[in-house]
Amino acid sequence: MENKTGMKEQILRMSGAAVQKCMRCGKCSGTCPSYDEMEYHPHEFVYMVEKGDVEKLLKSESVYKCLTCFACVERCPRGVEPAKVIEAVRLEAIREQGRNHLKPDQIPELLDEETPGQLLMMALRKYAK
Amino acid sequence: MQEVMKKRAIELLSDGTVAKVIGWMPGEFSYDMTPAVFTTAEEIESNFVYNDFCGANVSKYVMREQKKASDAKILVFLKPCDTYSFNQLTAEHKIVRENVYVIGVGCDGMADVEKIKAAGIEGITGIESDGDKFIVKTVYGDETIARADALAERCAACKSKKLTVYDEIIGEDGEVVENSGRFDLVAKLEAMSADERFEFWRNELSRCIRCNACRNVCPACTCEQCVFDNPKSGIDQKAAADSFEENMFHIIRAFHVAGRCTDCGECSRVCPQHIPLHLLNRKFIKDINELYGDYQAGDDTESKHPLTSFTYDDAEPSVIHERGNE
Amino acid sequence: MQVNEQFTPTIVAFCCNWCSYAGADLSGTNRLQYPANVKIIRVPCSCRVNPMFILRAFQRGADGVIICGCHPGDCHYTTGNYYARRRTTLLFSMLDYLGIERNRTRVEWVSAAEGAKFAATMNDFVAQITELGPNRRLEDLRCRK
Amino acid sequence: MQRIGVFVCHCGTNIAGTVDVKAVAEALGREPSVVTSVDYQYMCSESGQNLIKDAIRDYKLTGVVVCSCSPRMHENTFRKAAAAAGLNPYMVEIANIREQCSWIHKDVAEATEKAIILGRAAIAKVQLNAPLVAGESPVIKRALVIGGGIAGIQTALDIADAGFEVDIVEKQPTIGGKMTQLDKTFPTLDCAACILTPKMVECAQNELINIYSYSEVDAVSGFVGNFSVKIRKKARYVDETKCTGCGLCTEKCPQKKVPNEFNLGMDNRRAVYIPFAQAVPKVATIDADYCTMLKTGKCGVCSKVCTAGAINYKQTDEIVERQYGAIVVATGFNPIKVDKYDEYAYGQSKDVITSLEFERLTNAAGPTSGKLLRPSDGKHPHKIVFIQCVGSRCTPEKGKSYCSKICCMYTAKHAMLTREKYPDTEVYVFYIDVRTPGKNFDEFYRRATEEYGVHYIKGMVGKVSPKADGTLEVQASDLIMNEQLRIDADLVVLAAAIEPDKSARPLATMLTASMDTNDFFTEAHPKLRPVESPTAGIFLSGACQGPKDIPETVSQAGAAAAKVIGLLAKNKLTCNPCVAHSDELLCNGCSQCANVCPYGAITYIEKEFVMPDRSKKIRRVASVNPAVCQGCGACTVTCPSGAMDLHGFSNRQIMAEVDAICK
Repeated sequence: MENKTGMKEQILRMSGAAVQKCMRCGKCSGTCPSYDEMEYHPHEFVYMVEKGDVEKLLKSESVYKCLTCFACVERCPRGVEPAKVIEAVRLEAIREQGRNHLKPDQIPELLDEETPGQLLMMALRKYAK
Repeated sequence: MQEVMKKRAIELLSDGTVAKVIGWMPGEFSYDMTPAVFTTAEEIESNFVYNDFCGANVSKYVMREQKKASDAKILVFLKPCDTYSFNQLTAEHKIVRENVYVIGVGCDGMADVEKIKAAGIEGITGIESDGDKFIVKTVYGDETIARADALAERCAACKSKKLTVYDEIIGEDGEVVENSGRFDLVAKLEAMSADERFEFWRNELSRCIRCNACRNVCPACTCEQCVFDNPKSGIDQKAAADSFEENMFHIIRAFHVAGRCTDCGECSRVCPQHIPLHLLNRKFIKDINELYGDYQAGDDTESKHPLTSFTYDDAEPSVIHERGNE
Repeated sequence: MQVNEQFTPTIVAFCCNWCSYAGADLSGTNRLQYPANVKIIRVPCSCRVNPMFILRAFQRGADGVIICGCHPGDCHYTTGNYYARRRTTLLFSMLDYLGIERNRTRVEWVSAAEGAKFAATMNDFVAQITELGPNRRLEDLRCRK
Repeated sequence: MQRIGVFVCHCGTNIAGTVDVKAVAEALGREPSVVTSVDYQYMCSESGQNLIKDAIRDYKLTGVVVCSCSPRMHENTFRKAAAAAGLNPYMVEIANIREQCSWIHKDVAEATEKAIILGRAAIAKVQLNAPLVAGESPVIKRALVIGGGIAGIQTALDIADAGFEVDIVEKQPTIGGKMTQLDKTFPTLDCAACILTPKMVECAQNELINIYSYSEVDAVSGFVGNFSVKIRKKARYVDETKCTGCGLCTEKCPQKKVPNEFNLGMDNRRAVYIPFAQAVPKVATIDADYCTMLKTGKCGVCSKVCTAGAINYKQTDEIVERQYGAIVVATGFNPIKVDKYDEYAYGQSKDVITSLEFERLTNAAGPTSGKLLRPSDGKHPHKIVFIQCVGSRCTPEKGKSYCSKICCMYTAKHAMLTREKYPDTEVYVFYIDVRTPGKNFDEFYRRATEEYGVHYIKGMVGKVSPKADGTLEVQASDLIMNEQLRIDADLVVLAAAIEPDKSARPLATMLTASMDTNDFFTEAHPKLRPVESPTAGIFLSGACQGPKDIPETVSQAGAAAAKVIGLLAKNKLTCNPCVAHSDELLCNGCSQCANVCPYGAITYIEKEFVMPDRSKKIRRVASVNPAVCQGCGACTVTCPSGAMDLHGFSNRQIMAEVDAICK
């Protein structure tokens, strides 16, 4: 149980998302282009992280199916930012497996002013295998 | 600069735009520049001075002159920090803005004569600015001193070089200074233990002789009669008879100007006992900025100050009890 | 002079007429006990409490001052306690800055229905002040008993 | 020097059980200025009161201290007794030795000591009391209602019913408000016009009601019982007294391309128009933005056809100034603009509409004569998707943080009516929660699903995409099935959040009535005074105070009217004398006190003073209106010089109490 809340705290800290603000409207999942690919959907990520039920999410392929398109973040009426929650779970999964794909010295050349830094980081972690 | 100002003052006086000019002239010594009111070109020619000793905030003198005759047109020269006080006085209806012609004068910080004296320079007759040096004129000839060594404390931690109100500008307008460091000393005190703080302030405030210079110079102290002078208030006191009364006077004075104090630093400048009174006001300003969002009194003449406004989710008073350092 | 005797602090409680004073009445009606050294002064609203009153109490020998008002949002005058909240926060912070024990002052929001909270608050505050001991940093020696 | 009498009550054993009342009376009898100090069984009883009255006469008392129960209990009793004996009632102070002493302490010595200290504090306070006289101010027996929707209409009718004159100021050319645009009303499904228009006619016919249509409030001054209001009657270029409402001009006007706001721009009207058939007053109005005559000086058709000679192109705005005793705010609401929600494609497709537009499409007087047709091609829609909570329950950046309250019910109504009239239509409602707290509300919603087969889906629509074939692809989540749906809809209806009318904010400033962050007017007390503004004499009716449906609006309108009638029935208002007052010689006119006054009781006057040297000087000083001030004291602490003080709770009185307690 302790580990569970520890993991939840860790994910909340990483994502900076306010899962407790969710009013369970499901708009994030209604807007998600990857919905059918996912076992757990954006609203479930938010709900399960809030409950502290992170284990299932860590093991699920869903974390890699999120396109990080930020449509859910853009449209969430409550400012919950589900994509950031998913990204944090993904990071946690990668860290647990000790598979950090990020090579810090590669970042500067990939940066341009238009690309959000966070997006770039996510892409690196997901695809730099 | 001084000559441009003089010329402009005489022009505005002679074309009838204004009837009075508020600026500075030498006081007892040629380094204690004193706010002065001029009504003739001759007076300006012979006495008007503007140099790096003109630290005095003249905004309150506008109020005093308008009290004598509210419709007289007045020309006033304001340094950036004076403009904040001027705005605050306008907001509180102490100054009729329409009857004042404001010339904003750029400022790079004023010299502290005490520091110059401490550096062993004597017989001071004048001062000039020269890049990162001051050239101090003395009866024994010119001396130079590094700007950093002679700059007044409050100017070293200047909050803003921006002129917030003016009809015209002489010199250069500046910007609000980010990270001025003006709260460093407050933070240092906050980091002390309660015993140390008590010790510090007892040491400072016990020197107070209740000369009321801080109150008289303060542009926010504009009461017709101070509560401490009013026998009907029930808390009047002429001189502090007990350590409590020393504390009481300064706490209440700082509280009464809280939210209205523009942090011009005049209180500390004029204190003959060198009590750092501005640290009381800055504590309020720092708290206000941290708890209720950044607020600079005198930024404009419209906004309600933080003690006459609120938000529904303001911090509870218990934040004071919960923070570090008992 | 009291030496080695049990210290009983003097406590002044400013209570707003509409909520906290009624809450105090309710704790009386319910016979909820709190120490007799708490004395209540009735004011129309917590925003009526002038910092001068607080300092005056300390000057004249109070060891603790507590201000009670309606909960934020419930003020009888709609906005009074919001102003009181800012004023007291800043004043308490200033007292703390001057090295005066910060726990000598407190603000509590007590509604007319919270008799139990009133009594509990007073018990707690008295215990806190008793532990702090007599007010020495903000007293007027001429008023010492 | 005061002559004070102290009266210690036993309250049976309530006080005397733990407090040695004799000792208290004796100790307090030794206090300075105390000339008599006695104890008695029950001070509040007839004989107890007589004891006080006799003592006032016998000892020529100037002040009375009663040590008894809470002042909240019997302060008034003892004040009245004092007044009966010829003493100013405000010279009485109560020391609360029951609730705050005898009832909370067990030790007699301790409780007695405390009772003596509380008595001393009351004596110290009474030493500084001054006789107070409650002021009086006359009441002008006429009310103003701002806003002529159902809220304003009901309030005006109820006030007039009690025999008082009422003026209604309505900014539109007709009264009626939003309700005129509705088709049916939930949960009974009566036709909105059928129940509203008789009330509108009643307003027009009632001799006590005067309607200023096409008018706005320009300025308000004064205070409760005595407001002065400037009303701007906007130029409508038609003489209201002459126009018969025949409507000939509105048929002949050659300018046909004016978007009709009554139908939310879904059809056009002429430049001279009567908003709808049952308008009150039924008078034409010329829209100056579109009238060719007013813009170019060439046309004049309406003037030529008007047999009554009512058209007047030279009309200008007229300002009327009238006096009122009370003002009711009934400024109502508007749906928010929904084009900022890109995902719902409101701006992109004509077939994405708001619920109010849907009302017009189903209304017999609407642009389609009541046939539900798609705005894009005029075809009958077979699949309709309703989306709830559009802009409601959001973070402040995304919309409104509150629940708009009426949308769940009107959407159920829309869904039900659609299924009833067009059974071949599939209807989907996407909801977050269905909120139906109201009489017969949940039953109504259940009927929509159970009897009419409306598909309620728990989930939100993520995106609406207009497709080439004219349909709208609705992508949404079904949270219960845990799946993502795609529905090809013909029509999408958005239940837009509602917000206060834009005119409310400037009006609140004029009235010095407070508002919340959403621009809804705040009540004097959220539970106990819900139809009054904290500013005395200003009352709230309808959705200007918060989202409301029609029954709730009507009840609030009636409640506001009752409050107004209660005020207007008085000839004079007695003011609470414990109010703030400013020492003009000390006041420096800084305006800080006015900034914190929640009632707008403080104004500034330019007053002439004679200076010590006999010269005259005009100074700006604060002036408190005792009829408006409620005596909170916020101003007294804001005032650094102590010029502002409070009668009955003055700085010196409170400090005297502090001193007595700490001694």
